[in-house]
Amino acid sequence: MNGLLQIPALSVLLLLPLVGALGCLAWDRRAAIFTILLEVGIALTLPSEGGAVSSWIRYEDWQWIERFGARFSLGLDGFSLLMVWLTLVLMAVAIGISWFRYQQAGFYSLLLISCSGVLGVFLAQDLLLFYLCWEIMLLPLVLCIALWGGTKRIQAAFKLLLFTLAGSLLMLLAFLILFLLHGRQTGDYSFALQAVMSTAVPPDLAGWLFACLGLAFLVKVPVVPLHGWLPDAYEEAPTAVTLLLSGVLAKAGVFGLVRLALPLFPATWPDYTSLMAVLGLVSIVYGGWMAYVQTDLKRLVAYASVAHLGFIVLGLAAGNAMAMQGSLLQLFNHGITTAALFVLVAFVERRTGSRKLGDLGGLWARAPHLGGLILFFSLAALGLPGLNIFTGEILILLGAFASRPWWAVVGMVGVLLAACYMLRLVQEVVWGEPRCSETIADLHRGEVALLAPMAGLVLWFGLYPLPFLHLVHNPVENMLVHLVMKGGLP
Amino acid sequence: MIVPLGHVLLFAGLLFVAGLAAVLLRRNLIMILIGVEIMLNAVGLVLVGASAYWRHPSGQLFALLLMAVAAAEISIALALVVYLKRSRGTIDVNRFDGMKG
Amino acid sequence: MATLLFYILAAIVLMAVLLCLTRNNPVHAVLYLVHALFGLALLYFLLGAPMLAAWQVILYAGAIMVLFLFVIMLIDPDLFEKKASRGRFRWLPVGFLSGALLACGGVLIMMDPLAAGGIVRYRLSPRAFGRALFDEYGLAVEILSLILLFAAVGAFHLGRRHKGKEDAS
Amino acid sequence: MMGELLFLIPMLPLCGALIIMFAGGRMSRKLLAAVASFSVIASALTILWLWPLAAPQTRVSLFDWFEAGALRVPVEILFSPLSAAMALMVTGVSALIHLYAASYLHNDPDVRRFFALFNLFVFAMLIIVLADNLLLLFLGWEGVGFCSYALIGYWYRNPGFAAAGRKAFLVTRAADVLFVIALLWLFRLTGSLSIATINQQATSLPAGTLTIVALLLLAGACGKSAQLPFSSWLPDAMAGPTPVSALIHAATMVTAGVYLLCRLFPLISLSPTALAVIGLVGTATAFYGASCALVQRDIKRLLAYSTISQVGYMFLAVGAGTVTGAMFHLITHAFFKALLFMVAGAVIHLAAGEQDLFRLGQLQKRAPLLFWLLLAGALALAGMPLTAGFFSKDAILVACFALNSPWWTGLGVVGLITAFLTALYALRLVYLLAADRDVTIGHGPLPRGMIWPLLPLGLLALVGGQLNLPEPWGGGTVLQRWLQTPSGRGGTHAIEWGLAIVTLLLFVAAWLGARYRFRTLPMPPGGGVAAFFTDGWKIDALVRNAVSKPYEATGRLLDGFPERWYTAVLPDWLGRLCQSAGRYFRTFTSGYVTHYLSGMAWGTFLLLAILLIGLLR
Repeated sequence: MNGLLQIPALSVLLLLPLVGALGCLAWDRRAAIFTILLEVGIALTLPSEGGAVSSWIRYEDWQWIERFGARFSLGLDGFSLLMVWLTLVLMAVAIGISWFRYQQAGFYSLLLISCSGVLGVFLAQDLLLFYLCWEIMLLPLVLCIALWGGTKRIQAAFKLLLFTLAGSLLMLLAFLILFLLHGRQTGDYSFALQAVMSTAVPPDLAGWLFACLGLAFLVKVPVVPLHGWLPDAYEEAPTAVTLLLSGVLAKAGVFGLVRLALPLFPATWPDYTSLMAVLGLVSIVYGGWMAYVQTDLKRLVAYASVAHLGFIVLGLAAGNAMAMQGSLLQLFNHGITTAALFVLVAFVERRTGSRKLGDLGGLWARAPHLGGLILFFSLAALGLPGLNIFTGEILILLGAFASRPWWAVVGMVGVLLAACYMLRLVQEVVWGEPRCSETIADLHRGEVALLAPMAGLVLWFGLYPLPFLHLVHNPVENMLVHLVMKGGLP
Repeated sequence: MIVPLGHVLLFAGLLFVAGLAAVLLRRNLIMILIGVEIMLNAVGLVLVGASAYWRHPSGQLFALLLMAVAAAEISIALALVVYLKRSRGTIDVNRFDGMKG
Repeated sequence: MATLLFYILAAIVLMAVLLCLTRNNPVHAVLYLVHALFGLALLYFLLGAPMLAAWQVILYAGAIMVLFLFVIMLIDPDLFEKKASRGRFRWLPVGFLSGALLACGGVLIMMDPLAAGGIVRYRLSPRAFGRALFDEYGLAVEILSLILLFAAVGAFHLGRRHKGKEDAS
Repeated sequence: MMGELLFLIPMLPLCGALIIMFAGGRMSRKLLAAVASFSVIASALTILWLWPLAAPQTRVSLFDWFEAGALRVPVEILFSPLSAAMALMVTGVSALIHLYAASYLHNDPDVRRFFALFNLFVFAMLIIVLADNLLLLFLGWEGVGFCSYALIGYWYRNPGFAAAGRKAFLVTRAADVLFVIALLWLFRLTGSLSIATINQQATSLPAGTLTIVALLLLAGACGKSAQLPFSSWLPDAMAGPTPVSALIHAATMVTAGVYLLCRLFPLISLSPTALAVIGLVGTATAFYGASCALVQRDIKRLLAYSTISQVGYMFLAVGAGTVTGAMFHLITHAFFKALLFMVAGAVIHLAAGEQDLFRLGQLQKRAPLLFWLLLAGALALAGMPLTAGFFSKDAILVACFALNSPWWTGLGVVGLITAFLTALYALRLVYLLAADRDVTIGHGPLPRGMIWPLLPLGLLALVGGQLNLPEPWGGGTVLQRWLQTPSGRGGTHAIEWGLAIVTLLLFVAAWLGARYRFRTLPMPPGGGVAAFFTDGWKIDALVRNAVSKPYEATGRLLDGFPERWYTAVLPDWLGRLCQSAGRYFRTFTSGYVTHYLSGMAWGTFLLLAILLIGLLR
């Protein structure tokens, strides 16, 4: 153990953004950059290998609200590490892309608060802490939309707030019932995840509680019937918020499913797999279909994001190691690719003043680097092998086919639809006779610097995803073992 | 034994209900306040009866506190009556519907 | 003897209360109320609370009732309620409610085994009263005194004539 | 370890692509072309250098691409006789076309993009050829698809060209969906994606499943190889620069489907039904392509339909069980079709972009060397005896007739008819280009770089038959002995000679017919029937009306409707409900203190009553 490991890195990771948020307000928005760099530094120094016994890489446990049996406990394993990296990368991008657009320190302060919430969600090992972070994650972004969004920002913010709040209140209800149930059974009133996991929940109740949690998480993802908030919120939000919503908050939804809903109610899981798979497939097909007919770039990417998230849900439903690893990896991949597409849309809008497909065209002739990157990330999004989305998709499809062939067959239709809408985007934006003015500039250095690491990640995850598959291997194995033991899987 | 506790309670209940009926029926603000006073006194009686029953001073002490609170309440209430009379020209409660939704 | 006294006093109090509440003239009502309060004071004495009985006379029958009279005098016009405007059976629901409440409460009281227990003679001397009050509820007394202060200030404030406001309303 | 060096084969073109992509900004046009060509030539030379490793075969794995659950996908290449031969053909033809392209695009402003994509294409194609794992193969498969997409739309300012690229990508992608399903299924059945393992375990698979999987694979192959019903993208793909058409849409990528079926032949051959369907698809497509080629006015579209038709022959070969025949035709076709495309490119170049056959002519006079090269390619395509095309096509037909079953004989007969049509349209092309009319072909000097790469191809088109000269002709069947792949049932000498004579007669008949019909200035084809054939049997219109338009129209109709319903209409309705309920409940607050108080009293009464009822129980 060297000295560095003895500092409570996770707690620091979690609380530093809050300090940064204060710093933004008290000093200058540059504090946001320092904070995020520091965070990235900390995250990169976290070791990626756990001990032999458990899959925890780190575990930190502090006293918190003793009365309620709530502790400030944070745990990090391969999966959460991946998510932490994703969060910090996207947070850095979000700050970067907003830098010249929004001058107010409050904006960055809110982003940082949200960052803290997201990290908390990915690390919390205590239900109350999880719930707290879950709300902290969302509210600043709602505020950002309401304050800095487009013309219909208030409605969009409200829609988002109401949808997700309805979900999260159900989640709180489920947590409280679990808490009481566990307390009655053992006499130990505790919110600790490990403790609560051992509660014997009557099957009927477990079904309801699972439904509550599932609803809360799937609204956040969202899968198709629950996605009503998404198009407006994505369209109206500032790009930084859009990419956080799609790149990080959606992941938090899936993360919650994997980390809470499944382990807490393993025996209920088999009753819901078909429903989950159907929801995933509906998302894939419906999202792909709707993406094809959108005329607003941001909405197009938003629906594409829905379609891709459908794959992730499908992978979870497939319930075998391959598909699950694919799903978890895909969380990262989707985060990077979708965020990059949103960033590119913002760049296009910044230059041409429009996001309407009809107004654009021939970008390649004016800004080849921008056009090339749009092409590149579109190819990633449509699942070209060798780029990151393919990695996840093929694992999910292989796994899904292994358990239920029809799921994978319908999923494959989604792959075709992806090609349809992504190529439509490229066709209408990049190719054709240029419609924008002669004077628009190609990407400048800062913008390239923002996108180049993302492109690098796209290639890395597409060509050599092995280290990351190993990272999620243990968590998936542990969860599957847990599920099998508790009757969640044959 | 003087009386069973139940009789004290019943009597207090009678007083209370009588006060309540006045509060509900009368329209003159002053009469309503009188009704409230009676209800308060009914409660005081219960406290005193209980104190005697358990042979414990607390009941009486609470009755005293009650009296003090009642005094405070009634002084404010009467001030309000005066104020209302002055500003609205009436103390008929049926004329006060400022809280109508 | 004491038992009989209790019932007699109770009857007097009840009668006074009913008469008080049915008067149209508030002055009459207050006078009947004074009677009822005196009766209550005697009941207190009977139930072993001489100190409280004294307070009842001084505070209620004395101070508060005088306050009432002052106020009534202060606002003399239309002291008399007009005849019931909303039909003759306006009292019906309230009557039903009162009866029902009484019935429920009465049954509940009678069903309670406690209620069958009798009150035996008991006396809390003023000294004991004071001791108990200040030993155990000293803080409460302080708080109450504050409340009374606030009430006094409030009443003063409400009673003041606001020149502008009054004209406006 | 020599084996590791095998990775140089695909890596060299990749390096070329990366260099051009990232460092090409400051390179001169010549340097770009040099880097691109050199990387491909180096790759070809590497193949020759490492040739000994191919016999019997070498398998090298670089690193694991995926590892999850039961899945392990190593980046592994297999250097076998089959893949080596294919790789050599690909790199050889690519090298020539690269050199040609350097001259062809000598004044195009965007040549850097062209060469980067061209090199990337060669890389992806070599991955297809060398991969020993279906997933890795799929990487190349989609890679060539992307390069094809980007190169068809190379002149992106024309939205029609870009749309043609998109169409190519989407149509092949639709087929790829079926291919991937086959891949998923194979993994479920065998637990592996390695081609070798799959071929080994194929015998233990149930027959019905096997047939379905084989048909799914066929669908994938059809997409890439532009066979029916996925053929319609190839003619449109001619929007790309001619070197692209020559390399991607004639010589290499479109034959990837055939190559895939050859690699998986041990699996496919277990299902007679699948073989029969492959043969049927191949024959039908061959006939379809030839019938359409016959009436085309655009020189490149003619060659595109011809390619469709010729690849159909290769499918027929696979169906008839002769992998060698398929590979033989694949290679010879690569020679003569690449040649024809490059000649066409040169003609277009001379004619300043004119592609209409009825506005071209006098090639013989204006560019005699080009004309002779055209003739060599056309004769090989037409299957004139002793040219490369004659032997390779004959081998396929022989295999058909040798099977001795009505089905295959029938397909063989259709194949013969198609051969006649092929000869007809090939000679039509020659006659039309040589026609004596007012023309736009200029005398302009053709860059030397556009001529000399054609010479070796012209030679190969004529004498490439030596590669696998059948025994009756005294040949050594070199290719067969090298590949060691199934070659179908050997034909008797009677069949061989009989077929040769029939072919000869057909060729002569076609020649006479073409001479009669096209020698004097013919009129362009017109009328409804001709239009039907010119538009490729109207398959495009059918797909557009049956699939694309309804998809888009219903999508637009549906757009946002469900969301609106439950994020706007439903909440609105709920809100109105709440409002009216509120309006009703509002009347409860009369503002009269007594009402509130009586409410309280009633509440008290209720509480007491509940308490009472509870006690009375």
